Amino acid sequence: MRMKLAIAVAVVAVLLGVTQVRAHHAFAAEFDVNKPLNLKGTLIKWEMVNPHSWFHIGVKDKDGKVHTWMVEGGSPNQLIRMGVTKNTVPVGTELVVEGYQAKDGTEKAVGRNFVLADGKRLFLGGSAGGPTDPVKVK
Amino acid sequence: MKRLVLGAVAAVFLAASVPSAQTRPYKAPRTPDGQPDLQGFWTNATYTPLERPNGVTKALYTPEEAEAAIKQAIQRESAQTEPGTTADVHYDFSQFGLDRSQSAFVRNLRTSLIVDPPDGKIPPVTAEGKRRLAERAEEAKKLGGRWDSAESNQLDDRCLIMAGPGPPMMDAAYNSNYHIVQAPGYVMILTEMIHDVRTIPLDGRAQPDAKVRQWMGVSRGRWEGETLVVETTNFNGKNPFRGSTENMKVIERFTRVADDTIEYKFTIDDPSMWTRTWSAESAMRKTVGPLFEHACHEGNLGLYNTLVGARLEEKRAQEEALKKGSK
Amino acid sequence: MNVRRCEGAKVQNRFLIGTMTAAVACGVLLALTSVMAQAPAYRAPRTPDGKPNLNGIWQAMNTANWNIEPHPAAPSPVRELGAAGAVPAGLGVVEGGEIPYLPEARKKQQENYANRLKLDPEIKCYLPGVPRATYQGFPFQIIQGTKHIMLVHEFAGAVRTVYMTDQTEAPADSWMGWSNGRWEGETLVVDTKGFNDLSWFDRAGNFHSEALHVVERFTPRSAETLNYEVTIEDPKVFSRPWKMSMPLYKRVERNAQILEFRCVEFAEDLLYGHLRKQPAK
Amino acid sequence: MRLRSRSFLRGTTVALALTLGATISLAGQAQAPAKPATAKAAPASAAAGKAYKAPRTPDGQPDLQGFWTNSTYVPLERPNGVTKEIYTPDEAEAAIKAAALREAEQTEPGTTADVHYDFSQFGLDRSQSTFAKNLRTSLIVDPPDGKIPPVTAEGQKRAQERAAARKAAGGQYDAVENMPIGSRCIIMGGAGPPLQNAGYNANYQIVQGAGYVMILTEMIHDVRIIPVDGRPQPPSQVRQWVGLSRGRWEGETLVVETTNFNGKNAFRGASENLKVTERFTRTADDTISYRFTVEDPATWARPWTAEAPMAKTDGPIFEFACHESNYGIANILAGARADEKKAAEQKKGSN
Repeated sequence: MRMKLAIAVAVVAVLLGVTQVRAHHAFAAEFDVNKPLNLKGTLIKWEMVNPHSWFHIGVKDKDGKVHTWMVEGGSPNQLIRMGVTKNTVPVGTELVVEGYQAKDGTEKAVGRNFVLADGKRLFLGGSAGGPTDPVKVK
Repeated sequence: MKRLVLGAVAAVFLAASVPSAQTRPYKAPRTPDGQPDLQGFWTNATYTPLERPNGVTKALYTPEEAEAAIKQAIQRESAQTEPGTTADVHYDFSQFGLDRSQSAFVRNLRTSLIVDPPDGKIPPVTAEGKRRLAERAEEAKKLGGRWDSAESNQLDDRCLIMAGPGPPMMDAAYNSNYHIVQAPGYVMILTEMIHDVRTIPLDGRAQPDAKVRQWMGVSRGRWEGETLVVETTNFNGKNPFRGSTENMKVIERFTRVADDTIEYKFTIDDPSMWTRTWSAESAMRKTVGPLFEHACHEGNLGLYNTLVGARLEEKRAQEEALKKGSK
Repeated sequence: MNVRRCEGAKVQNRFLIGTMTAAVACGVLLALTSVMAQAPAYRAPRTPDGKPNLNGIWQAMNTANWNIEPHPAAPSPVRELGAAGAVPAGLGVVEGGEIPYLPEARKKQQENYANRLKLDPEIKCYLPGVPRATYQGFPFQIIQGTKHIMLVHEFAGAVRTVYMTDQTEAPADSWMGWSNGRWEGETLVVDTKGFNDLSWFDRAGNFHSEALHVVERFTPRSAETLNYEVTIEDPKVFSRPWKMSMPLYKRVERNAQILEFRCVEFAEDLLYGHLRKQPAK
Repeated sequence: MRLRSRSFLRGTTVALALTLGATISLAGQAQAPAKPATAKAAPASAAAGKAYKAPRTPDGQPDLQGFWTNSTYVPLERPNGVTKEIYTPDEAEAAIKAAALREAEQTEPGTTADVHYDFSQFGLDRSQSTFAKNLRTSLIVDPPDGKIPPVTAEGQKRAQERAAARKAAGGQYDAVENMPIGSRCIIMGGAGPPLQNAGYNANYQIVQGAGYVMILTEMIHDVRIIPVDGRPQPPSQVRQWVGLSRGRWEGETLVVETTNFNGKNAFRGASENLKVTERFTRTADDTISYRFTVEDPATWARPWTAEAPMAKTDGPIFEFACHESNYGIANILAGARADEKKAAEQKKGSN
């Protein structure tokens, strides 16, 4: 019961996005609105750390050289309460990240949207599956 | 005044050649927990050298010879220096009661403290020992001149450690005094110079891990009848005793042989330096307290002054060299 | 090697003649049996629900935070701190004296030590990890709740929840790990896994990997002391499990309390000072 | 942005299938779905008058242990234009819905506001977990207008001085010390006292040992250990970010008085002489009534009081090591330095 309702709420939130009112820090001071990017790569490591978690993603450039991008995501704590563990998103998962690059120009970014290779949205929150539900990586 | 009298009157020589402690009739008083009581103030000041002087062939002096040797030593110690010479630049030890003869000192018929080997000399150095000595000299050379930096100066000038605490405990030239206090399971020996304390457990505990190394090593004691036997290892090797290494083992034996005398014997075992073990025999004489706080490092203006002096001299020499060059 | 099984063998060995085989199989571990572990049995006062009462503010008094292995006194790594920052000698808290590192791991420890001013997480005000938090020199408070026992440390406000009932595996790796607890007679046994590989055991660079498994045993030994015994297992770093042990002392001042050591701001200039805006030239 | 529009469409379907209001209101009731939302959300009358008696800890304290949240959509101060103190349940639902919508407003791709990760992907929007419901129009119950009382002249002067000191220290991203203390992982809103909704992870774990109540705030693992043994406050020289707390039981209610603040985490502009009195009363299995009174004559003309219930929620509380992996600080400062360099180069180029 609770799960389903939570999902519904979550989807509404997904649909509408969330403002940065409750951000731990000023994102726009860290990342550059003028450097939007779209990264496609495979997960090397998900640092489930606070205040923000970080996805290390191996991204190939046109010469085939792999660059390790560090992409900022949210605090893992609520996800853990919802049952997510370090095994939920396995190393090697293919991810597409829309986001913005760090202002200092290094290979760091904030992940505005994390999407799986099949186009489904990576949704780590309280999803239990279902046809219309956001995708939960097993 | 009192001390002068003490020094002069205590003319009874330590009968170094008399039979060993075990057979003596004297039995030390006991502490409340039954240990032989070594407590009180003691000195190991002596005019007897560790090694037998060259030319002396006997192990024991006659009392007259001993008296004469002491007199000679006292005279040497208080020989007047020539005003205006480098040697004269010091305060007068006698004005501060610091020459040995002004306080209690140990009299000994022996011509050397070393009793074994029988020649009264430290045994030959091993090949490893020679190599180590050469290495040490090399390191010292790298550090530069004695007054190039605080670290290159002598340990005693730096107030790190002096000759007294050992082990083995040696005459420190002045203030060669010790305060022994006993508690159940422990004997504590406070060395006056730089207030160095040895707290010796008697409860049979093992030596600590070889990684734990100290300037004075780590000591473990036990009573063998009237005698306190103390074995010390775990030296850090930074205060070599007559060239010893960090592998030295010192065995000390304290036996109270009279109300005013503790017989003190020690054996040095350091195969890294010497071809054989060697032993010495001395004594500690009852003396007068108190031991006033010998805070050394805290008031060690001398170290600062010598460094400043050395730097000034260098500057002066440089300036003079420049002057010469410009002429 | 399964430590717990060996502990069982040890107990057997004490009471039954003829279990020597088991004892031999666990030979190395048995050799580590601490003197303290054999202290005469003491029965602690009980909480109202019948558990040994470990509530209180506790503190270690030793030099383990400098180096858990035996060590001589040594100069301060920071020149300006002189004697105040120098290392006091210690007999060590590791049973047997030496941590059984794999050869490569010992090399890494030595590198850690050589670069400790840059690498020691303590200097950066990072959470101290386990068991370092226990003997870091700061007090910590045990709060024995009904389902959870809290270990609240003064340093960096580090805190551990020991799950006594609702036990799960660590959901993710963390500095202080994920602790499940149980009572064995007088002893609180805390089993902790789920560590990251970032904390150290001491200022000497002794370290572990994320495979670290820590079993701590808190046993009352008198009204105001606890025996604290720790078994460390980490096959990526050590050739076998090993133990450390020490007493913990109760802070008995009437007004004793854990105060703030919110050290982040003490480390910020060190961490981020190089990113400070330079005055316009 | 193709992917985002896809999820938009999918979301729309779901949104149509469910009534938003019901969804949100029930989500908050996750722990006790059988109970109507209003049952525990009614304005708390005096705790003593309630029939509910809390279970007891082994040593006889009322048992407050467990995981709790003070996450809420109710604002501290009454919104302008709202004149009543208490909403009807329908009005409360509508207010929550409006707040949840505001919280979930979409940002425009390519705008500064859009530079962030999506909270919902990490379960961090309030409505994804338990939140405490409340019919009140403001958490403040006294003064009756639901607003923080007027600031004294001294308080205004201090506020100006603080602002001037901040300005003198330079820009926010000139140096780490100039950044907000939350960004620096020193302390966040939740720890208080008073305990406040932290925006996300607004969770607490309460554990009681004989003579002590411990409150762990999830954000930055802030712990308050409150002695309830009647000891006096420590000397005034000992000052802390969270002050120093002393507690006592008054019947069913844990009363905690806190002073000795260091003034560096000024609650709504308070001085270091702030005194906070908190009252925790368990009024149901899944609710703790939480009231706090703030006294600081150096800042406000009169004391003021708020009421913000805590709702039972799920554990665990995972380690919120914050400072340790706070890469954002270096990124932000490096970003600011990079911006400066760029600006300097542009200036050179234009010369």
